[in-house]
Amino acid sequence: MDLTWYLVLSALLFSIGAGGVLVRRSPLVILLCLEIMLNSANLALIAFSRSLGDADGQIFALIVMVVAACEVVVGLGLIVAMYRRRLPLDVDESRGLRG
Amino acid sequence: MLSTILWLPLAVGLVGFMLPKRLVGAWALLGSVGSLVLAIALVAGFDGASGALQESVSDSWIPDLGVRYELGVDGLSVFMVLLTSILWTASILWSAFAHPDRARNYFFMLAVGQTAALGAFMAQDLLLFVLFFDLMLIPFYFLIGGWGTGDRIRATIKMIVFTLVGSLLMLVAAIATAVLSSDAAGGLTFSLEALRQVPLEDGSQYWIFCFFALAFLVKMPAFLVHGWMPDAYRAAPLPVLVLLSGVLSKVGAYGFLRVVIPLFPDASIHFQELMMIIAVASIVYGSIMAFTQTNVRLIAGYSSVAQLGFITLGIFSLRPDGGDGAVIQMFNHGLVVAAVLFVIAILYERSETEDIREMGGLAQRAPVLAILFVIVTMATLAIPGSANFVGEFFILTGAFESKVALALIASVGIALAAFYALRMYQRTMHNRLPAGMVSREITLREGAVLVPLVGCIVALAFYPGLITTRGEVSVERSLASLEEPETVAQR
Amino acid sequence: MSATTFGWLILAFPLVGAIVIGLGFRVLPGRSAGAIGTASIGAAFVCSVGALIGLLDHPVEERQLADTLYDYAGAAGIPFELGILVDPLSIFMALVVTGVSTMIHLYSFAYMGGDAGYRRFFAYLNFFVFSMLLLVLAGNYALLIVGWAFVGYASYALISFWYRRDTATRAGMKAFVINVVGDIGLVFAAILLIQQLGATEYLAVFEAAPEAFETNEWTIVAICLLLLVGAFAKSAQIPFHTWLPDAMEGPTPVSALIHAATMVTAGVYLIARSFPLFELAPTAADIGAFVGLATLIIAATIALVVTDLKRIIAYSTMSQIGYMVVGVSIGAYSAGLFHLMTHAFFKALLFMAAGSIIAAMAANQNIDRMGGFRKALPWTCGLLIIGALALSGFPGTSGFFSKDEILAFAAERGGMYWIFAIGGYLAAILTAFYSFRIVFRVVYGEPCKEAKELEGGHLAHAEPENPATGEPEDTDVGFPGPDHWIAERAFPMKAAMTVLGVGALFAGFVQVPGVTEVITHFLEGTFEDSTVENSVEVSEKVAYIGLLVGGLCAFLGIGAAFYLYIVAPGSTLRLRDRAHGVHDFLFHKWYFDELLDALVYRPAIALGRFANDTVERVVVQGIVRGASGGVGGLSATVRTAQSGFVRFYALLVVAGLAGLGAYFLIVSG
Amino acid sequence: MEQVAFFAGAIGALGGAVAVIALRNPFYSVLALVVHLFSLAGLFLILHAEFVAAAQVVVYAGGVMVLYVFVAAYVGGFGEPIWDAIPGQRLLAPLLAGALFIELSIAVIGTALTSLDSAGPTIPLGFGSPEAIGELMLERFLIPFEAASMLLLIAAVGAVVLAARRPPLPSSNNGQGPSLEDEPARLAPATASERDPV
Repeated sequence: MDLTWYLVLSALLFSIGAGGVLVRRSPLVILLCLEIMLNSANLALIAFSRSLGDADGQIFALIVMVVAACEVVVGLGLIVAMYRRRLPLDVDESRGLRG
Repeated sequence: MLSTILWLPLAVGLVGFMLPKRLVGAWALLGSVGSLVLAIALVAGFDGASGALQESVSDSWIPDLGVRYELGVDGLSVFMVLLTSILWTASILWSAFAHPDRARNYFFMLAVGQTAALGAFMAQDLLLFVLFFDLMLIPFYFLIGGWGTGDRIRATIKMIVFTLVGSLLMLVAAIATAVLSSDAAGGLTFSLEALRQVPLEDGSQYWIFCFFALAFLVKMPAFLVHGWMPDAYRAAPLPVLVLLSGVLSKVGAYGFLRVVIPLFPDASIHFQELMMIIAVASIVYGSIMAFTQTNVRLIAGYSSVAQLGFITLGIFSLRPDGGDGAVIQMFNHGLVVAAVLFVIAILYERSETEDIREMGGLAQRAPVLAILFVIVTMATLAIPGSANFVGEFFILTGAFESKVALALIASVGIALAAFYALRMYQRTMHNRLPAGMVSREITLREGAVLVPLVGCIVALAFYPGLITTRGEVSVERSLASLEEPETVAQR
Repeated sequence: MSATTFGWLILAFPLVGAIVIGLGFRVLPGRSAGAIGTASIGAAFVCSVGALIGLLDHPVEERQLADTLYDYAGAAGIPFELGILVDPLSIFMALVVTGVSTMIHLYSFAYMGGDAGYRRFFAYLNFFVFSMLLLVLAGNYALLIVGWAFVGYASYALISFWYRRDTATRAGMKAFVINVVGDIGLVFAAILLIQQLGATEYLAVFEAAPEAFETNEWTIVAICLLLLVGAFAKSAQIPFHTWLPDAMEGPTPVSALIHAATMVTAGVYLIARSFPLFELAPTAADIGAFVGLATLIIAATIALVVTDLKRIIAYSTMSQIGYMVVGVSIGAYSAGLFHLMTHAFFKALLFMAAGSIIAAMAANQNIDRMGGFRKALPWTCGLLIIGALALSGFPGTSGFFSKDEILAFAAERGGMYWIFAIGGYLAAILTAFYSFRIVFRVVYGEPCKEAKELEGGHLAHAEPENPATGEPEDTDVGFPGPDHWIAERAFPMKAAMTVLGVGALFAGFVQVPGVTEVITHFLEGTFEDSTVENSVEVSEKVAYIGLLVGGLCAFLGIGAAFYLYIVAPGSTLRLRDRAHGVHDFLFHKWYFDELLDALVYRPAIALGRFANDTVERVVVQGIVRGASGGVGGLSATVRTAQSGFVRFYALLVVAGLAGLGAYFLIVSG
Repeated sequence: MEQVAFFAGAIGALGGAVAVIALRNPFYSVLALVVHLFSLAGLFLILHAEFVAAAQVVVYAGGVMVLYVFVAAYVGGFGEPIWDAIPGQRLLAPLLAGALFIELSIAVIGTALTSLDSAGPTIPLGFGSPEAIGELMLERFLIPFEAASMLLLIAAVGAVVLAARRPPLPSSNNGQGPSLEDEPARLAPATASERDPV
């Protein structure tokens, strides 16, 4: 298979994830969309690793997974905390950064 | 050596975060005494006959932008480093006794401020200078806003707005200088030494000069851009005010000598009259204001405006005598204003007021305080025989030789200084003791701060040549580029 | 030891005395501070004599010895050395200063005995003497300015000695500020000298000046006028004189020392010291002489009507310094300095006697309330009369010879300078009149209450109050002490006054026309190059006519006073009523205070108010508002982008990313 | 064969991704993501990244997704309103996402990558096997590996701290600049002038 296919797929997945982040309002789904973006990057990394014949890219992907896991853990923790405090689970409602 | 002096305070401040609150003050004091010792060693090892940079440090920092970590001291800066160390030690000593709340943060902020001020005096790279110059602002923002009195938030906002506008303009000007001269210099460089070899076109010099001058004049502060000063002086905690008035204001004046005149000689000549007029206006206006104020802090503040006016006048006489006078006067004024402000703090503890109309008679039971205060007062009004007089004498000589009329007007400031300084002394220490006020002798901890400062003032009065002879060569070196423009024009 | 070593020692003793007393003010017991102070000044006097002897070893033309301790601050083309010049003039001044000071210290040792600030007093007094000696011994103009300012500070500190009295502190401030104006004059003179000659050292300046300047060139005239500003401020000459009468708020020994014998004569010293410059600028010298003449007449007229005992003597001091200024300005240097010396003796004596009388009056200074002290205070009154005789120029006394020498010189120089001789003799009549006004009002007449009490052996005691305003006071530190001392009951006072009395009577005989010329001869070492003094040779004929006229003036004045106060008492009141316009004018001191108030103080205050209310509030805060408004407006614009929607921020990030990507694609493609 | 596998995986991954953002119930979105992840794992296998594929399945689909499922079940559904609070967001978001995709595709297809061997080099035996990866991780990338484990630990602690049951804090500390240390007593409510000084 041509490397280009993988990369285009990766780009498509990344765009879908980004579009999801922009459109959805539930923090949980936003986290899911971030996962999609991270995974698309992983796909690109592994495709490059294959095409260069160098396993370093796979290590990169693994580290990305670790970071993604951390992000998920913290993100979910936040969601739970928000829920506990009866804050609405809607990112548009949290506007503390408003200038 | 320089790097140690520069980063020691910051390191001490960081370590302070790990100590119990009780010990932070003592630890910070220890650190500041350490840097003071190093600074004294620096001055002692300083070769007075050489105008060149000494103890230079030069390392690559951001090679792509041509920014280098270049430090060095010469006759202009070595005493400023000493002054910074002395005043920070005094201020920390005073604060350590006062046990401020949130002590770790407080002393950390002081430490950051010290590193920034030292950095500004040592930096030999334009961008590094700008960086340290702006870094100074941050701790003082927190110190005044967090530990100040009265309407402190307003005061900090005013100060920040003013100085930030100046700083940003200066940043723009600094980058413009490097970019515009990159062709001639063969690549982007911010090194002051390299930049002065390739003066800019007149047109660019003029606007860049204006940006730098504005930043420095705001910092000093000079007449018309001193609007932040009254509020900040009223709100700042006194140990912080000592630093603000004693050291930070000097960075502006120092910047003129270090950056503006060597780098923009044509513009300096072009705007000489304007700057001297601003200086004289600061002198006269500051003196008149000091003479009508009744709040002791504001008297000190406006007298600083006048004194910094003298320093600017000396610098922009563009002559070695005026410049040398400015160098010694920067040191003197730092010492003296610090002592005045500490005296104000002592007075406040006895009278609970800062209005001279409500004070009086404190000398009755406090002769030692009165003696110290009178020495400080006499130094403030630059009585002949004090080092301040030597500074003013040199400055007036320089001003007299370049613009006679302005020197004569400036002398009004001396007469008014005699009046307002003495008035402050007299209204607080003499006359009858108002009801409800206690005349109490200076305590040991107050004395521990004030006596060494007064000692420095007196010692310097015996030998001001210490500074004038060392400043002379460096000032001449700084002014040397004024004569170069003609050769550039020929090229 | 060489003369210059003695010169340094002269400076060292008073300084050490001041420091020892100043640092030891808590531990020095009893009157030891007074003893230390007096001893250190005495030692300085001994050193002055030593320097004199050392100097006399040198031949006349080599009697100018300069010595430098170290380079004080010289840099960037400005010379500033700690150097002294020992020459006949400085040693003459040092002798007068230390000699009179020793006597006054001795007097104060007892007189200030009851004051809670006894040690502080002697610390200040010693510091003053040090400063004065620094002034006279300084070897260059820069150091002269230092001494000049230090005496100004010492004067301030001593005028404000009773610092809880607001009249005293205000007077101190006035004196200090006016003197700072004088300092500025000197500073600019020094700056001009540096600019023109590159030197401040006396010998170098005087050597270079004749070559550098044409006669009456504007620069040299400017330098001399600036020097005169300094001299006038210090010597209380018009229009800088208003501080001196107010300075009488200080303790009486201070008035005797600073405001009569030493500091106020510094201006005279300065003009004499700078004589080579003034001879190059005759215009400036003439201006100086005319100001001196004006002062000597105006001050004498004011002294006719003032009722405060010390202020009368103060105005008399101004007037006498006017004589000296006239003398040194017209070229009669040694005559002027001779008068300086005799004046130091008799004026210090007058103040000391006045102090004793004021003590007897329990601190009241109004001569209207005094009278008939001759029995109660025989010794004091005797010495007061001696002082008054010398001041009047009574034949045979010291003032007789010294004053007439100046006036004879003026007459001999002729031309325009006749004015000074005529004016001087006229003022001499006034001088004799007001001197004996004091004598007849205080010594003779009906004994007042206090005098009677004292005759009965009891020194008057009054509730302490401010003599100027009548406010009640206590006797703690910062106010006068509870006890007063009169010469009759305090040996040190008596001794000091007696010594000065002898001086006032007989010091004139060192320089009698045609007989002796001790002063002139000694000062030749300094003034040998003078073109003016050496060109005028006062003939014996003129000198003796002058003495005759002077004696007549004295008799005339004393006679008039005798008639008005003794023969026809009360006639002065009628005179006052008949010419009340003149009296008011004189009583308000020619309205000089009001004039300065209207010309300087009020405009300054008004300017300050304008600066505070208008400039500060409108312009400066306007800039503040403009700057903060600008930043605020800018931030308001930027703030609308900060909607708080995190997704919107994310949108911006993606948009930025897309934009950046597009940019790179376009650039690379 | 390989192409079939690729397209199957690609369709699965794309379908999963689209479903994640299209489905209204978060719970279903989570399940859709699981599909997406499994498909990606398949693609990884095709690319000879056996270990990564396994980790993807075990860590992601097995561990992380379980967390998601629990949380989704715990907090329940959330009716997202159809209208968008931010004007233009609905319109701009797909546009920008599309633009991003097009740009990336142009970059991938049109430029430098053509120089690469499109099928990839021959790779050694055991490429991407746990052994090879383990060797790399414990030798060449030891420090990143340790750093990553540190990060995980911190994240775990952070999550516990965040989600732990605690008495509610005072609701606001809205940006009083200079108060740095956490001393709630000093944090007096900001006045209007302090918050809005210019």
